[in-house]
Amino acid sequence: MEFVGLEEDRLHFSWISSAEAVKFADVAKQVAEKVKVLGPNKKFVKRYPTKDTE
Amino acid sequence: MRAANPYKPYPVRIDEIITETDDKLLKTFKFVFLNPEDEEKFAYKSGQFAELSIPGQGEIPIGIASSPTEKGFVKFTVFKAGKVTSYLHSMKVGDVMGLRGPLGNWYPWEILEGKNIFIVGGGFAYTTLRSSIKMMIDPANRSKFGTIDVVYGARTPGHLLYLDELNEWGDRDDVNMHITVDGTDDPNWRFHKGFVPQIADKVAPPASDDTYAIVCGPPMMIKFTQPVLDKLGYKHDHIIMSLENRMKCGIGMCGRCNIGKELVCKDGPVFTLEQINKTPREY
Amino acid sequence: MKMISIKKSDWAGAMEKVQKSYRLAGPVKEKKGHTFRELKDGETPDLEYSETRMSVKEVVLPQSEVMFSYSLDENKEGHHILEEVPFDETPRAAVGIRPYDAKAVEILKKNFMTEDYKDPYFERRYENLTLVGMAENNPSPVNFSTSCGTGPFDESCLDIILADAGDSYIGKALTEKGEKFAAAAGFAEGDSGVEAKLAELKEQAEGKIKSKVSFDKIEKMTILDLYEAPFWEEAAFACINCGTCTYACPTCWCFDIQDEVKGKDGVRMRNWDTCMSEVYSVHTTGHDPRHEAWQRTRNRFMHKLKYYLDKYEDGIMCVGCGRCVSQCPVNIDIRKVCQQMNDYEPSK
Amino acid sequence: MSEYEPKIVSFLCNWCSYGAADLAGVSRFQYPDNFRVIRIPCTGRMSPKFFLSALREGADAVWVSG
Amino acid sequence: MDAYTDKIKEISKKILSEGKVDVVIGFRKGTLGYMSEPYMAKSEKEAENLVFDCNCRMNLVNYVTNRKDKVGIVVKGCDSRNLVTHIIENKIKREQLYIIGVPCTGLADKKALLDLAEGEITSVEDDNETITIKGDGFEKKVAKSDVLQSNCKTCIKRNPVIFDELAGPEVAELEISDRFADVDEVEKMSADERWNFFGELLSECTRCYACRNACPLCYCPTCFVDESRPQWVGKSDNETDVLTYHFLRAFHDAGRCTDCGACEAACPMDIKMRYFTRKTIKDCVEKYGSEAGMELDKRPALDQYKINDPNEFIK
Repeated sequence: MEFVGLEEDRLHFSWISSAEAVKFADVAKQVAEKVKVLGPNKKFVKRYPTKDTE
Repeated sequence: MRAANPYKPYPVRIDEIITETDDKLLKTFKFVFLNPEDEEKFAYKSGQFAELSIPGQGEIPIGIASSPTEKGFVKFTVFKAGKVTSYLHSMKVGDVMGLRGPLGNWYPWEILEGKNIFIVGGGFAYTTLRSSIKMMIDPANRSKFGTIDVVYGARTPGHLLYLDELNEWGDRDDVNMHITVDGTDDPNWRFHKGFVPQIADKVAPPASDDTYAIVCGPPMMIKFTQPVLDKLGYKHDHIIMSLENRMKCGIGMCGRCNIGKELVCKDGPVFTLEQINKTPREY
Repeated sequence: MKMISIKKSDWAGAMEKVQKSYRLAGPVKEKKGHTFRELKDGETPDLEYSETRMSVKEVVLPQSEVMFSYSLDENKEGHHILEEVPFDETPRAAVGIRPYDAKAVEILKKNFMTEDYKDPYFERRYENLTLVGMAENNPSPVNFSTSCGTGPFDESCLDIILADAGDSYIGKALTEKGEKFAAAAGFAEGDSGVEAKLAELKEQAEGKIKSKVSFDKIEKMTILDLYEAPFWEEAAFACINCGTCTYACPTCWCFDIQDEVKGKDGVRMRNWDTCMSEVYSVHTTGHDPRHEAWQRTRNRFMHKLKYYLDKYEDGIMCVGCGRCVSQCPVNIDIRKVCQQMNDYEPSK
Repeated sequence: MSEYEPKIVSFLCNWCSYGAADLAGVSRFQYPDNFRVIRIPCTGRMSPKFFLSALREGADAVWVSG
Repeated sequence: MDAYTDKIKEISKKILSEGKVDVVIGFRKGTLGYMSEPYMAKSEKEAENLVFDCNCRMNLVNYVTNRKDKVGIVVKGCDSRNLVTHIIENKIKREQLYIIGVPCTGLADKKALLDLAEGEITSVEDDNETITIKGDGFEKKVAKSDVLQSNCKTCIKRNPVIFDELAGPEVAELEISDRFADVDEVEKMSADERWNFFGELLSECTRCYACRNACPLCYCPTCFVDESRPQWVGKSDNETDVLTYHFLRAFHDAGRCTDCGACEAACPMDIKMRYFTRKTIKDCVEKYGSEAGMELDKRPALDQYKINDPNEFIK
């Protein structure tokens, strides 16, 4: 995804066990912070047509 | 002034939903037009179909099950199968959607008037046949036709459509109803048991220039009914069939429903066997 | 009929002038050759091209077009009721199309404007459109338009025909629409020599076309004879069932209707479809009358070369532009298939 | 204009992160409220189709957690 | 190349007459000088039509998927690797196949040939070193290396990896110094530059799906673009939908693609969609040390888990 030009921080992966509530809250904070820095996503958001396309 | 947009559906409201079969896969929807004047524009004949149009889902061509003699509503019986029909099955009374039509040709009533009619139907392809019977037995029309014989079959009693009406018609003496099921363990079953072609063989009215057969059902049923009718001496131009193919536009433009040069949506769905014999078997 | 002559150096100016009252579509040079598309303001149709990959079809039948819009929000007035989308009524002109592509528009018209129904989307585009043709002096080797009832200088379906005569374009305004466009563009009046020069160029160009098809015998065979002919599986073996030929074809008109929804707002659109696709004719039950790949290919050729011929009794549904021949990834050649069909002798 | 609050679609494994999220909630841990959680039966069910769909419909980011 | 053609004919006739196979899938001469058409020979007589040259751009493995009969098939190095993948993925059985391997010196780029031509091309001859383009009133000779398809320039396996018989002596493999130069180039760009680069790259895509249908890996019974419940991708020419299609196709082919180039050769708009698949190849090579379809007993890279697989992207 990065390769096609989506910012790296728009996609996150993590491993959290069901016992790791603290880690979950931590990672959630980090993810939210990073995405906030990026600003709203404009790439890959589909623009739906509204009138005859041209 | 441009003619009305043939892609634009009339807005309708679902007025009643009846679950027809035990497996709940078939429901009959009764629609009422939001604008009463649209009902007049939607003047149809038995055998035609319409596109049920659900905004956000798409459209699906379905045979009209109500009869032109029934006023104030139109009815469709829909099998739950694909994207649109599944969504339709989840809709409720009062919901608004669209209805586009009437589309296609109809059973050739111009020719059929004054003739004996033999109707052979199976499974849930029975809807336009229901429309036809209802239309023919209307007091205003019954005298226009000769004998009316009907063979209608389904897999089990639970798969028969319009049970109440079937019983009602069975009690009339101006229609010969022959209802059959492929099999049942119901000891009280009072009608035939056996496949449609076998029953048709037993009860068919004799072939003549004045007798027409209307056949509508699953491909297998049609395949085995045809030799029976052949044996009985029905001519191919006296056997009328209704086909279905994948459709989108319903008005002969989008291309896909062709069988040879005929477009099932516009040149059909009703064809005589004679016509069908001249086209590739692409249905 | 008015003769036209315009210096090549004046072309861009004339187009700029005409854009004040027309929306233009035309050939544009891009990285990988010429394409045919709607022009932006100030863009000039480039007539110095040999072929465009896509055809004028895009102008009368866009690849995707919104038909209706609607709201699924039950709190809004008129929810779940489809409304037509507004259409820009500005006159349009397709400038620099090949004469045989104009014939394709007439073929499309047969499908979209029938006695029973008029497709309003096609109709309004068609009526709004002026077809300004650019004759082809050097037809490509795969061009066989002359045997399809048209040709590189065919005037029959155009409003204006232009031709390259060295340092100027010469031509004729053929219809009222054409004269209007010529006036709006300020084309200079051509002298009496134009007619003769056009005839001369026409003869030269048509002489260069070596490739041809014949369908005289196809006409006489029955649909079933051809349908059941033994060569289809072999002829279609290579076909990978992509949609290249159908999209490039200026006469292929099949389309699909789809709903798209975002949140509570939706549109119903129509998109080009292709008979090569597996989902084109498959029933909901899963039954597909044209299940095998080669059956779909057969349907395409039968439609173009036989069904259409029988239905409208006006030649084949092909204008001989050769796009499908040169773009097919596996080299299935309509000329060869047509020949095979025409040569076929049903054994009876 | 108010401060930008991203919409983050999170695909959480039923057995791991979804449990963790549940536990975090029960334990009253604070974490940002930008997440729209979709529970999947296993991260193995995750498909590229899912996160592309999320982005197409306007999500600002996607978080997959097993 | 004539030698290959003769040998292929000879082998095909032999295996057809001995009943080793029911059909032979190869190429025949096309109607255009620069094209060859995939062809199925069912008899010795039909085998006479078989040819092999630098215009055989399609990957014939595409035509054997799910076949039930015994098939002879002509494969180049890259195609043979797809055949391996097919066998691993149970799309065809090794026992059904009689593989006629072609040690390949590369294919000629269709666009390059057309650019060189001065009119109609009537024939393209290839002696493995030089290509001779003949046409209406012209004849041109060019070094084969100058008109190679781009995937052939970075080919890592010109000789088939599996075969029953070869159509000629093995050729030397290429030495490539900078195999992923094109991908590296893109990786150097910023996110926005990349985004624009790919937007531009796909701007002319008409979604004809020639790339998908030319690809032997794309054998899903129903492609995700055709699914309606749920509908993953819109069907219009919307740019997001076009991008989605190309990205997901690349994901599906990741770890399986052998860079045979059929997709690009098939594209009527000359779109270089191999950027996507080549990125997946590069990642599989660099991260998992795996090339698709090199050995019959090795599953594709993304089809297996190793304890030492890199996972630094997971927190």
